[in-house]
Amino acid sequence: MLLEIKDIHVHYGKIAAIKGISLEVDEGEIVSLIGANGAGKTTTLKTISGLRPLTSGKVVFNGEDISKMPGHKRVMAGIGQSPEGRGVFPGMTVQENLLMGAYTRKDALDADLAEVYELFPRLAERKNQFGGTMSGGEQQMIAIGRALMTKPKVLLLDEPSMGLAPMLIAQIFEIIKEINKRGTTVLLVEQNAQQALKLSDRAYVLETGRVVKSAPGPALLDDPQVRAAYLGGH
Amino acid sequence: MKGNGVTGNANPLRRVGALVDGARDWWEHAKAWQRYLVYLGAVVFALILPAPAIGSFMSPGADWTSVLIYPIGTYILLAVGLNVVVGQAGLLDLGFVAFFAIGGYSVAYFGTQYGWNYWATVAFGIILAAVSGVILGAPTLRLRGDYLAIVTLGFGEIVRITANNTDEIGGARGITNVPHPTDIPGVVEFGLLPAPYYYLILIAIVLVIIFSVRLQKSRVGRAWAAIREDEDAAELMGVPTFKFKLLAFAIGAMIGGLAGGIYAGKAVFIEPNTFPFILSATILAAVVLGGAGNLPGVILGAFVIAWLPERFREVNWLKDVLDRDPAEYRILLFGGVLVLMMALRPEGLLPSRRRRAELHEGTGGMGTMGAEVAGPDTDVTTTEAAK
Amino acid sequence: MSGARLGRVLALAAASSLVLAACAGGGGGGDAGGDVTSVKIGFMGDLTGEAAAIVIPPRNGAVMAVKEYNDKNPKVKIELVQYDSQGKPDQATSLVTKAIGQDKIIGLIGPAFSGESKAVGGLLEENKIPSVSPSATNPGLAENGWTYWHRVVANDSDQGPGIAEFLVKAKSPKKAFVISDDQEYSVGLADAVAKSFKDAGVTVETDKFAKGASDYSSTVTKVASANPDVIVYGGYYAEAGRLLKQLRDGGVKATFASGDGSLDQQVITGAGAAAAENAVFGCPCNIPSPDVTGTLKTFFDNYKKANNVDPAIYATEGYDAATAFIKAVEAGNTTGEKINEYLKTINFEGVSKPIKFKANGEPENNAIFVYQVKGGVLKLLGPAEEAKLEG
Amino acid sequence: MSTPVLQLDNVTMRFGGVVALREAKISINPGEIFALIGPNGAGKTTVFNVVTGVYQPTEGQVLFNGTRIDGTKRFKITKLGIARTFQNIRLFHNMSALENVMVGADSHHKTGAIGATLNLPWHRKEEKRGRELARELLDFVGIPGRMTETAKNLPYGDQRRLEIARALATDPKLLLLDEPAAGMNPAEKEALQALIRKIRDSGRTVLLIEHDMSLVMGVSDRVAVLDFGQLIAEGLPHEVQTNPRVIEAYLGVSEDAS
Amino acid sequence: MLDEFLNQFLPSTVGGLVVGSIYALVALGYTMVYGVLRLINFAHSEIFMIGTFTSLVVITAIAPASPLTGFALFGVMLLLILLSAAISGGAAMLLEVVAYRPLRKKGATRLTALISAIGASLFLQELFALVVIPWLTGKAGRNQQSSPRLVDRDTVFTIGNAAVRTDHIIVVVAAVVMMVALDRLVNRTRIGRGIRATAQDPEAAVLMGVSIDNIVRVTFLLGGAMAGVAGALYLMEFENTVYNVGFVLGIKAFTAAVLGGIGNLRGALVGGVVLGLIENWGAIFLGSEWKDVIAFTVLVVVLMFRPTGILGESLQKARA
Repeated sequence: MLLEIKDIHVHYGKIAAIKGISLEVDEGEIVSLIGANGAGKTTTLKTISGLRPLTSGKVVFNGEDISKMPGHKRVMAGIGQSPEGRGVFPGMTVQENLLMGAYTRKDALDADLAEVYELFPRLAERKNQFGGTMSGGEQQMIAIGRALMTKPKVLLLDEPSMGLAPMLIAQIFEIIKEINKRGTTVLLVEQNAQQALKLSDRAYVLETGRVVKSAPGPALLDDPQVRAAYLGGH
Repeated sequence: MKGNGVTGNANPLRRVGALVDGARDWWEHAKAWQRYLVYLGAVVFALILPAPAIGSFMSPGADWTSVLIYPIGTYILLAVGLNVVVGQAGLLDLGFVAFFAIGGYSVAYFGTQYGWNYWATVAFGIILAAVSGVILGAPTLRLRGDYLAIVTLGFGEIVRITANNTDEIGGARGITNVPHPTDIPGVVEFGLLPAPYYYLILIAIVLVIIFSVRLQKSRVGRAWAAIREDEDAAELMGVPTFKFKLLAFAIGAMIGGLAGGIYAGKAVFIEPNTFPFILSATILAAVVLGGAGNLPGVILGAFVIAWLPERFREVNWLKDVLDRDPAEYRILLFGGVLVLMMALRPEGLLPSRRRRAELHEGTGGMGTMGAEVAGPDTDVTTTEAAK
Repeated sequence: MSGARLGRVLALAAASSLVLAACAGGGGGGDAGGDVTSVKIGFMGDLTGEAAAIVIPPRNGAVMAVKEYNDKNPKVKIELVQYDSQGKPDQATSLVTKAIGQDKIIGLIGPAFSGESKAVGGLLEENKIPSVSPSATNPGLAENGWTYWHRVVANDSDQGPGIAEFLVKAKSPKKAFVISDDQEYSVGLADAVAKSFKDAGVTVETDKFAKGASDYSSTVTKVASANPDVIVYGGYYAEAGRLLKQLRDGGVKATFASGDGSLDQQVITGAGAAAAENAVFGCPCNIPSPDVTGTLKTFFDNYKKANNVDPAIYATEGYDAATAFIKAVEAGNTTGEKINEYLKTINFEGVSKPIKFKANGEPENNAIFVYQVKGGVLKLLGPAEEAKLEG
Repeated sequence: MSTPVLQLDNVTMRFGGVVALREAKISINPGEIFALIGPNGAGKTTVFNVVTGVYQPTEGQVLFNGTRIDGTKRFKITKLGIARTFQNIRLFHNMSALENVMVGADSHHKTGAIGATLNLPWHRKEEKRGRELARELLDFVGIPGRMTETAKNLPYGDQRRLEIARALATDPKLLLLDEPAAGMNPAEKEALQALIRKIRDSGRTVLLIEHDMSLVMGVSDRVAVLDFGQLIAEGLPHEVQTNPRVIEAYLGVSEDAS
Repeated sequence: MLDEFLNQFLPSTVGGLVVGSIYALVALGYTMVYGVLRLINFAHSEIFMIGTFTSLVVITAIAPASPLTGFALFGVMLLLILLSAAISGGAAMLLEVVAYRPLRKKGATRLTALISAIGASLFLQELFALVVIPWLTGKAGRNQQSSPRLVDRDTVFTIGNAAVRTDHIIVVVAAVVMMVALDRLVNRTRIGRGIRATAQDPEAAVLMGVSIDNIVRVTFLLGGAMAGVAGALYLMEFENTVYNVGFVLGIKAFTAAVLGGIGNLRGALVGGVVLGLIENWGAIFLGSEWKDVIAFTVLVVVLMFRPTGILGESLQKARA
């Protein structure tokens, strides 16, 4: 198991945002977390990448308990994340944003940079433009490209389709598939359940801080309850 | 990385905190007569506080009653006033001393130049302070917290320097022979003895506390609390935030002005250097050290900050150890204690529960410092705007 | 809810406290009746603060005088109690209240500065405790109608004209530039100097800077642009040194003069020996240099022996102020009131000058002494009427 | 037909180069429950922000009961009768539930510092009325007995209700609910649905943003769909649900398309 | 009046540029720390003070018999600047560890941190007055400490009636060089990217593998080093210092930082120079005692019309 989360609880102040979530992500998989706003999807990702402290439970990565490891070291260990709202550095150029992804790396970057530009030709065109002036879709590309530059073993994607036009959404999901094909494990949080489930090997359904269901992606797609709740109910 | 919920142990201050919590629980469930008894006790205590028996321990080096008036009483009065601004409305004010100065100068100037009745000059000083609070606040309260801090700091300095350079109000020479408070025939005579001034300042403190508590429990106090917690949400719930922030500024200023008036009447002589920036910082430190927003805490903080350095002058064994007057070290110690206290008990000695919670979440109305892990507050408007 | 209740109770209590206030008065005079074998005299001033350099010498002088007296094993010994006011009026107020109420002092040497003197003069008066300040020079102090207040130095109204008239005599300037910082003493002295210059028909320009400032370039620019014949700075040595240095660096060559607050070796270290050379200082103080003779010489040697340094500013005045009290006690006076009566009549040859007080507490002798920097040291040129500038 | 309660007249909202709302036209009738749906980032919350005065529209105007309100100060809009809740709950977390609601009720109170200090009769009256109203409203939304509890200690669903109570305390003619069902379990959603109807039945108009389709379909009278800042459909719930454009944009690209 | 103004304008401008350069260097420390932590590092003025005393010790140790010129001068100035920067930078890092890190770890508010900063400021001042200065110089700690002259006050050239001296040129040139170096460091290097990333979005920075603790440490180091350089230049120019030398200058420098747009490195330069110039020009009309009032009034006015300062906040948003 590449990534294992064991019964984690997370609190904001006294409010429990996550009340005992366990999930597993195997090497090479695409795993989705779906659920309504406020179900705890984003918090789960932030907990994995070390942005939120655990109240209890364990995060195991590559066989090592990383529950107490600071966030920046988790990046070095191989957890990359494209955060919710993209988190693009507005005052940095596209290139600088991508280089930030390679912040901890000491090896040669050129090949990886070229690969990102190949995945996102749009970014190559706008190398020297400031991140803050890019459109939503372009920012999403920066965020994903930047996360790839950390050379992650597992890539955490938080709502990559948010605010994007349908055309772009399809494109982003294609790219996620491609990234996965090239050997990166993906843990995906999505509102757009339909698309996400189609893509995923497995998925977990979250509700008010708990896992209520887990199954292979296509299976959930046909689950009447899931359809009712997240897919428009018909 | 230590989580919010994960608490360290072996911190003696925490045990004190538990004790305080116990007292607070008792207080919340206390019967009316029990509370009355406590109020009565507090008042009786305050009345007999100047007794020489207490003074010989509290202040062996200087006259206890005088010390009770200045710095202790004056600091408490100022701290209660600043608490309205910082603790209740959550606005950072680094120039509070300006209002203290305005109150003091108005008593001194109108008393000596025009021979106004003392009480009239105090009242006028309070009004003047409130007006300057509004004048300062109106253009600046729209600024963000830190800008407000530096602008208020600048205002404090402007007032002091202007007083220093304006001959009409004595310039650097200050104003001498400020009249004492007018006697109240048959009741009290204000001369050079400190006792009447102590009771005067005590009455002022009591009145200001009543004022402050009543505000806190009213619509006004609720509005301030709402502004402190989430200014945008407050505005959207119909709170005219700007008006209420201005009100907090004006009320804080009035209390500062009152303190200045009383001070000038006792001191007989005031000069611009009586009102340095460091006094603003000290009062702010008192408010925060005591526990911003919680009156007993603020009073305790002001008392400690005013009294400790005085007391420290007279620690004889320290004199022997250091071979120097320990008084010299008191500011050094004061600074060190501030750093230490903030590290060990950032919420202050006696924080209000609400305030402590805010601080623990790192959302105390003024945002957090970029901690390793950012706080849970996300600004909706800005993230929305980015979409 | 409970707020309202709290209000009512506290209001009641507050009202009753007024009544108590009437009874709770207290504190008392320093009457020491019966057979007295020892009395306490206070010394008050800034002993540890920023201007301590001006207060330590008179303190040492006073300590010396008292020690010399006690060593003679008199009938009534004197204990000198020191109060460190840090020069702050507030501090002085509470210290004086304590000195009178608890320590029962019968006289006070000090307070050293004018601000604190203003703040405590009334208290001393009320409690009939005589005071003699060795160094407070604000003219206004004598105008409060206090009868228990005295000083042994000339005030700034004497000092200012003293300096101005001396400069007019020595340099016959056409234009003078008078500078002050924003402190009380400084402004007072500068105003007095400027007024005397104007009275003598000299054109005067002025500037003022904030005490905490370190960059005086705008003042230097103004001075350079005015091109005066003499420059007078009223203020303390720290600022005087910096100012003098920047003036000279800015190419201003006019004669630089200042008053008692700047009369300290540190003005030379501050400005640099070259810049400070020939600077002139007027002071109502008499600072003995190693080449003095007579009683001053004795004082110089004893002071140096006791303190390991040469006597500095107001050391002799501190000694004389103490001596005034000593003489009063020697004459059998042990209460504040009696001592004050005695001080009214006192007349003796002090170390600094003849000591005799006017009715308002001012010294009869208001001599100003002139000093000049020569070869990197301060040299006494003599009383202003006799002194001759060198170079 | 009477004047619409709320009317968005060709409202465009731009942030720098990004268009969050493009020539939106919405008209809501009195007593309606009107739902606004669309993917995240489609501009729904922007609509709320424009209506409540947080943003001033780049173009177009907002009418409330026929009067123009864009450009009016936020607290004045509240006084006029528009109140809202927030997508990510924005209660005054460290105040008690009762106090939270009283802040809302205070928007129609007048006591200032003087009245409060002197404890004048009208102040006492207002406080009493505010407290009673708050109690009633907590009861109304279904969380009585939680009055003294600190807001943030309430369970998630109760916090949502508290937010609604707080908004109701300002006595709004139009209530805006921003994803009220987020984070609720099915039972809570059920109760919420009832509550929204109850609010409408008390004579108020409700504008709702919601992702939960079962809730939207179950409760709303009319539905509008936003996509990419543009209004792509409007009508009765079942009409919207079967609109192919809506299915494509929001409910997912139809099965056969992939 | 106009006559006077014209007569004093150019000399005042020179003076304003010199003191403005020093404000600007000190302002950099405030602005950097603010950019990353949103904290007013009140004790930064004491870091500057430490720089002046480091330089004092060095100059006194070298004790030039007469002012230096040529390579000797260049070498000694360089040594002075490097040593002061090192000591001040180190002190700033230590300050962060002692006074701010514990608070950061607890997620305390900035108000709490501000009080801690004020405490640290008082503590450092008094520590120097009571212990360090007497130990360093053997003189009473509260007195002015004067340094020997390092640079002659030779006029290099004149513009109108304003003499531009060697020391003026050294101050301005050194300040500009340091600022350009810092600007490059922040905009062109990896660690600089880390600083900017943390300022713009700390959470995203962590996700890039940036250690916030590390960045904060470096930020304090750099800001402190700049204050150290300012201290060295100050001592060379004014040739004396005192334990509380940083107080007024620190407030001015912070004002300069806000004026230029806090968080913006180039804003610090602009703010410092603008403040120095306006103060000196205003003093021509009103007298030097109104300098501080002029400075603060300008600040209030600028903030009223341009709430983010002249250049706007910028470590966060658009580029420096």
